[in-house]
Amino acid sequence: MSTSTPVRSDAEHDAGSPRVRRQLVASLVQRQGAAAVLVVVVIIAWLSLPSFGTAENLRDIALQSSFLAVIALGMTFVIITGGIDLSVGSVYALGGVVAAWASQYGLLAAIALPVLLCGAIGFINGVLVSRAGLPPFIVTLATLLFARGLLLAITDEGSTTFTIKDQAVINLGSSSFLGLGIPVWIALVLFGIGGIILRRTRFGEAVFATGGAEGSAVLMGLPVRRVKLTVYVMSGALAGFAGVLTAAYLQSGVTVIGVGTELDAIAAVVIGGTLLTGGAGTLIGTIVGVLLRNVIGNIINQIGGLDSNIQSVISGAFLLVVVVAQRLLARSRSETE
Amino acid sequence: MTQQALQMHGATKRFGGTLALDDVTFELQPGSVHALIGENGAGKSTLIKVLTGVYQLDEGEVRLRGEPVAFANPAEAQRAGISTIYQEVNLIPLRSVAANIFMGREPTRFGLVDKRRMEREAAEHLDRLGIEVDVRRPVGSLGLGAQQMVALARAVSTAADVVIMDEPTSSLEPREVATLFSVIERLHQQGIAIIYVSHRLDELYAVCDTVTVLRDGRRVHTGPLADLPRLELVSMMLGRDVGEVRAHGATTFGERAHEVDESAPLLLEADHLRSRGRIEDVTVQIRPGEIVGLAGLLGSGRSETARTILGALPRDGGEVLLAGKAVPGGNIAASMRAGISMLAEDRKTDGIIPHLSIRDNICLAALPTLSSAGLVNRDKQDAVVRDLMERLRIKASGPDQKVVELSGGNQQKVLLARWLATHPKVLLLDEPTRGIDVGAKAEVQALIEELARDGLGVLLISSELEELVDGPDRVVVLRDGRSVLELDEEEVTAERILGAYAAAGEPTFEEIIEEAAVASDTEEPR
Amino acid sequence: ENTGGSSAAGSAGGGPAASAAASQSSGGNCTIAQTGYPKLDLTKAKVGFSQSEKEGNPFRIAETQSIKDEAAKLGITNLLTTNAQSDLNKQISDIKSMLAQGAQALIVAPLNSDGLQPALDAAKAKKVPVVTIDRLVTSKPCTDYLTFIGSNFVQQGQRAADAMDKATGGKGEVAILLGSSGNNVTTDRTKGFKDELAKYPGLKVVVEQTGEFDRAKGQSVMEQLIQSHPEITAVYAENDEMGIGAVNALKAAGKNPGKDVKVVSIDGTKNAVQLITKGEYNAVIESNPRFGPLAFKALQDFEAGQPIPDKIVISDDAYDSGNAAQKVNNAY
Amino acid sequence: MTQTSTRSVAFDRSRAAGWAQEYGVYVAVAVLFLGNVLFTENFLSGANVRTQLIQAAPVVIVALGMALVIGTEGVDLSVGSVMALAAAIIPLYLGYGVAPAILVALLVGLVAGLFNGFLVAFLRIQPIVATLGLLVAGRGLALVIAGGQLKDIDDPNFLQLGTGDVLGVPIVVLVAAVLSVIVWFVVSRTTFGRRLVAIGDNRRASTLAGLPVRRVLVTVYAISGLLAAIAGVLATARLGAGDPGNAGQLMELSAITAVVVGGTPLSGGKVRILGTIMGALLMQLVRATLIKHNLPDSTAQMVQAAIIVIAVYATRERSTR
Ligand SMILES: Nc1ncnc2c1ncn2[C@@H]1O[C@H](COP(=O)(O)OP(=O)(O)OP(=O)(O)O)[C@@H](O)[C@H]1O
Ligand SMILES: Nc1ncnc2c1ncn2[C@@H]1O[C@H](COP(=O)(O)OP(=O)(O)OP(=O)(O)O)[C@@H](O)[C@H]1O
Ligand SMILES: [Mg+2]
Ligand SMILES: [Mg+2]
Repeated sequence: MSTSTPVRSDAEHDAGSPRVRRQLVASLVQRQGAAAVLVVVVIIAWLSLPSFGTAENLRDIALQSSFLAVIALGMTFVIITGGIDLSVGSVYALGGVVAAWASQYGLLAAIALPVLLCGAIGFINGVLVSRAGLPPFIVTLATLLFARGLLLAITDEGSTTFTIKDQAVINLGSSSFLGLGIPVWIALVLFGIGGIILRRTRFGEAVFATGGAEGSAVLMGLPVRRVKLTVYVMSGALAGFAGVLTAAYLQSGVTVIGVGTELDAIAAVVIGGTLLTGGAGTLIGTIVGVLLRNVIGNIINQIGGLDSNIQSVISGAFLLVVVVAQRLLARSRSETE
Repeated sequence: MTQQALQMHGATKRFGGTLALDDVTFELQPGSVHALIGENGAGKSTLIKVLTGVYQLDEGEVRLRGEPVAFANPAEAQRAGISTIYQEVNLIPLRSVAANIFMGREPTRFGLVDKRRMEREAAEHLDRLGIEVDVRRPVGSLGLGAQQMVALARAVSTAADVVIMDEPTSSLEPREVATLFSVIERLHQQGIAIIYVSHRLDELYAVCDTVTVLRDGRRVHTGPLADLPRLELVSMMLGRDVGEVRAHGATTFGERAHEVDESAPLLLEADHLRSRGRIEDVTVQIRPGEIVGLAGLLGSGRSETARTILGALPRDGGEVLLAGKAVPGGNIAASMRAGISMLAEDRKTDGIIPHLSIRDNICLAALPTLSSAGLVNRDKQDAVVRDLMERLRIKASGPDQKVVELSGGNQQKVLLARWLATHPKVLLLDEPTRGIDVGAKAEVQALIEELARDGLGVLLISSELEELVDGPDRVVVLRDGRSVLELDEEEVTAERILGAYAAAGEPTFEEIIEEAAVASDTEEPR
Repeated sequence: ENTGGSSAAGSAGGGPAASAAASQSSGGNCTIAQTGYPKLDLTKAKVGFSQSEKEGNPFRIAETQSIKDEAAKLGITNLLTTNAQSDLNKQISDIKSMLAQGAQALIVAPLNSDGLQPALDAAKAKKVPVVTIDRLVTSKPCTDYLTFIGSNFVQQGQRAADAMDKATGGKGEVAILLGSSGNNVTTDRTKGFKDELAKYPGLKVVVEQTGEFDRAKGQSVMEQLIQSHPEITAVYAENDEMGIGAVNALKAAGKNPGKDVKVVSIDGTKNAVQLITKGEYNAVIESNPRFGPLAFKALQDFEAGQPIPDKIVISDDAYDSGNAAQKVNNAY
Repeated sequence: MTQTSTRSVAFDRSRAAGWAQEYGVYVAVAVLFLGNVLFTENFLSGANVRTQLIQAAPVVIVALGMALVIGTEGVDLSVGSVMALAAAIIPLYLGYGVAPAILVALLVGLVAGLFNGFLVAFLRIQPIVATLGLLVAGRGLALVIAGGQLKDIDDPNFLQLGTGDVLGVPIVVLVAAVLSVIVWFVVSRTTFGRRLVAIGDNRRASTLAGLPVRRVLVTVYAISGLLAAIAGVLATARLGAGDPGNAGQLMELSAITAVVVGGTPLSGGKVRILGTIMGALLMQLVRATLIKHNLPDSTAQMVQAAIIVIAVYATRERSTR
């Protein structure tokens, strides 16, 4: 039948046509816009700040980025489904505290317990979002409060700090392999797995579909509810695991971390080109987003001597500049509609 | 007695106060192609959604191959062997064509999605349907018609015993319709039962063997289709007797009731329009009181022409004059102020404001005239809304009902009402009768006639050949984003239009149909 | 937050030398020889200062200013400053990045008593002495850090309880406006206050609610408590800001703060001390932010080979109706 | 006839659910209020009711603007920072008189809102990120303006705003009430209100219907900025000090909670003003109850979380199944 069907002039629709090529270029820039900004920033910093390019400094940026990256990994999945998870900051802190407490029972407990607990909080988010149909923003705002409250309850209103004595746990946070900290390696592995899940599995396709057009995804017979539930569990568990890594690094379960971390994670994900409305996004972009944030913080420090208030003005302004730049780069004509 | 493929007994479904299905019994024989027809809002889509687990029945039961089933969601229905094309195109716009076709059942290797195989097979499926697109393209970048073909490819590429199609042809061209028919024929030969919903009666007679008629949520008739006269079918649908239907002329545009003054100055001149990557060179002219048809194959750029005239797409070349005055490009508000309105093709994404009331939807574009000093004038609004709802016979519980709760056809009428409320000088209608029932269609067509008589200029885009042949005073044919031919009233025939499509040596409609039939005969069941 | 308060900008850090004196030094003797750190000339060295929170309240402003002033006084031109903006991870990278920039001595105002270990380890690896100020960290003195200079927060709470006893005449129903939850300053000031209050049987804590070290929050919490606990006759606020908020609330409710309801708080900001002079406040226990002179002296002594104690407790003043008028200019 | 009985049960349940969605917040407010009347000392006293209204007022004002923004399927995270900007500016300009100081503060709020609106409407940056920029930068800017300091205010005329009454109604409450009526009127009676929800529901279709989408969006964010600045001025007057470091801290979350608990969906296309006010009152009552009963912070936070979820659950939009 295919041979007998008349073939229309389809020059317009070839991959090589100017229109399609433009779309491809646009999507490439959209995806890599943040990366381009990152490269420019790094080059400028390298050239103008003597201590920026030192191996030590770069290693430290990588290490610092790894914690936020693990949180942002889960957040990326959630945002691609069209959701959002504001609870990660509190959950992250909770994970750290629980890990520090559990470290008295060894490495396994220090990892498993917080990941399970935080996964359970993610499960609550997921059930409320996917089953009860509540808006993710408000559900996870509530669990943000809840996790913080739980943390305070565990630590006797924040007056107890658990310190980590177990050397295996401490090593998880503070030793290195091939010059890079263990948390960096762990984050890389997690992103690798995440990338395969997102781009190479049916689940990944369903994640995109859920965020792209939920109603259609349901009619296509995709397990939309399960997908949503899963991403919130993932996000909670990963935030908790980031807490584990941080506690191992800090050698104690610090109660004051994670305030506002959800916004950092969201900003990183969005700067990385993931659409907050769902349906599109990349993990590489998220890594770039996280790196941008930490590189800029590092540069502000290297410049030195800036008033702390001016520092926040600069970082807010920078956030906008990056987003605007990316937006302008990616602006293709079709979007003028 | 043979086992029924699908059965429904005493099905009742309520939406708040609306009784969408009322004690409906429906039986689908294996291997049958079963037409489901009814007015807009009769309950066809609801019946389908109930069958496939989108909605749950309030009362009654569904049996699949004799076994009672209660699907909690579409996924379960799919797993049980029911494959469905829903009325509104339900694809994931940002994902690729290939991903959409295989969504949820992607071919895997070692547990991972085998993208290469998926793309290859997707291309094969589409090829079989005569569609050539880059399967890596996001599906949202395709026109609605092409999207419908993708949805078709998706539906028929699953192994199913029952295939349900809810108005699959509403945006398709004769050629694609023919392809669809060949697909149906093939499925039929494989013993697959099909439920087919359409407002195009010709199609029903061409492919269906049985018909069920719904009216106001109730089943009024089931029986063989071939020996049922058209008029009787329509009268059952509308609940009017045959004589009345005949008097109304239930199908097409009325006789040419209006005269176009050939000497009158042009109302709309769109000269050498270009919108990069979409249309290359389109010229369309409309006189006051004239209906100009825009014909072309899927993707030939008709919608894009209308959008460029309205200013929804950037204009990169050419000019638009309204009554001699230039209209700036790329500025919808300015075009509308000048008197150009457009009914968009995709009512779901480009038309309705789903959660607003019918009243607000109708008044939306005409707000400035229905308000004073920025304050909404409720009385003026009510007058306009009441009038239009009556004129277009919009079936709803009242002007305060949310538009999302209306049936597809009634949504379409609400949109028409919106544009009529703006009192435009030129109305661009992109598939105005898409998905509306025969009764309403006649009304809409009559309305278009009436508007033209009052001096309105109409640009009519339609994928129904009949509509293009009967309605317009002139037809402009597009090919690959260029206007290639203009046919005057006397010249407009289906053959001429198809001939123009086929200028590059493409076969005519009859040839296509024939060819499709041959192809499906020879095609081996997979 | 550590503390808050408000004062005219000019006075920050300008307290009299006396109020920056060490009241006591305790613990062992740490010498440069013992640590094996290289000797350096402080005036020519690169010194880094890591502040924990935004300079958005009088305490932090005075603290940072005091470090900068003292550095200037000593002729240290190479002072690096960073601000962690209340983010612990940022404080760690701040410190590491100052080390990367070649800082040879560090003064750190820790955000939290736990969690700075990675930064301290990095400094140790580079043989850079670290003086911690205002908040004690749980690491080892002389090994992980050189010494700690700061107030004793528990003791501040105790002194507040004593002042409360004096102000109320030993009888009253006390409301506590707690600092931010999870903060060790809050924990210590609460513990000190409650333990000491046990000595005064006439004083009873009836409610404790957090005001998050914030004036507006202190005010709104107090407004609620006035209605539901009309029996309250005394307020202990864990910083001046919340105390001032409580005064606002009391006044708006038609009560006489300082008389009907006694108010005691900790910090020593000018605003609170001025309220004492107006009779609307009863006592303020100072938390001294002027660490500059002591911190640099400790570093200098260390470089000079002298033994350094584990802990140098800065002297905290106290203000009440008896001395507020003449001492108000000492407040920051 | 089991069938008819199940049907009527199902019917009743869906009616009850619809009712809960419509009136859930009101019921919650009433229940909490009555509970407090019974179990909390002095709750029904005039002074206490006054306290609750005064404390809720700034949240109500900010939430009004937030409701409009959310109606367009946006969100404004910068409101707290805009309040801080207002708080920083007031003491700076009080020297020129009360009116000029307030005017400048409101102007700054308006400009901040216009800026957000520009990013969202013209550059089409996603609202949450566009306003996140100002959330971070705005407070920093406020602190820079104020030299990092809380500044005491002793201008009695200005302080009158925070403590004064008109006919026994606190000015703060009066302002909130008047603004509520105005915003309600705008939403329900003006073309602007219609357009706003249409844009929130289906932006593409609204564009094709020739609506001035950008103008509406910019206006909505400008209103939000302006209202946040008004709240900032009132909060400053009430505190008797401009406190850029703390003013409006986490206000964005309180306001969003009030709006959503009040039944306005975050997906846009609908604005419920009365519900929003009730949402703010509900959260105020929750907070008051927790404080008055001296619950520790940990419990208080968990209880608040539970109440938010329950309230939103009751008022949620049900899908037709
Ligand atoms: N989700 C819903 N909520 C409320 N009412 C609904 C809903 N869906 C359908 N209805 C109502 O149910 C009735 C049947 O609608 P349905 O969509 O089944 O009609 P249809 O026969 O498919 O019409 P069309 O030919 O226009 O597609 C209509 O009156 C419609 O308003
Ligand atoms: N059959 C097809 N094969 C490949 N691409 C197509 C096909 N149909 C549509 N497209 C793509 O979709 C775009 C829009 O097509 P659309 O169908 O809207 O055009 P149209 O001429 O308005 O036709 P219609 O309104 O009948 O759908 C085209 O520019 C083209 O790129
Ligand atoms: Mg239908
Ligand atoms: Mg089209």
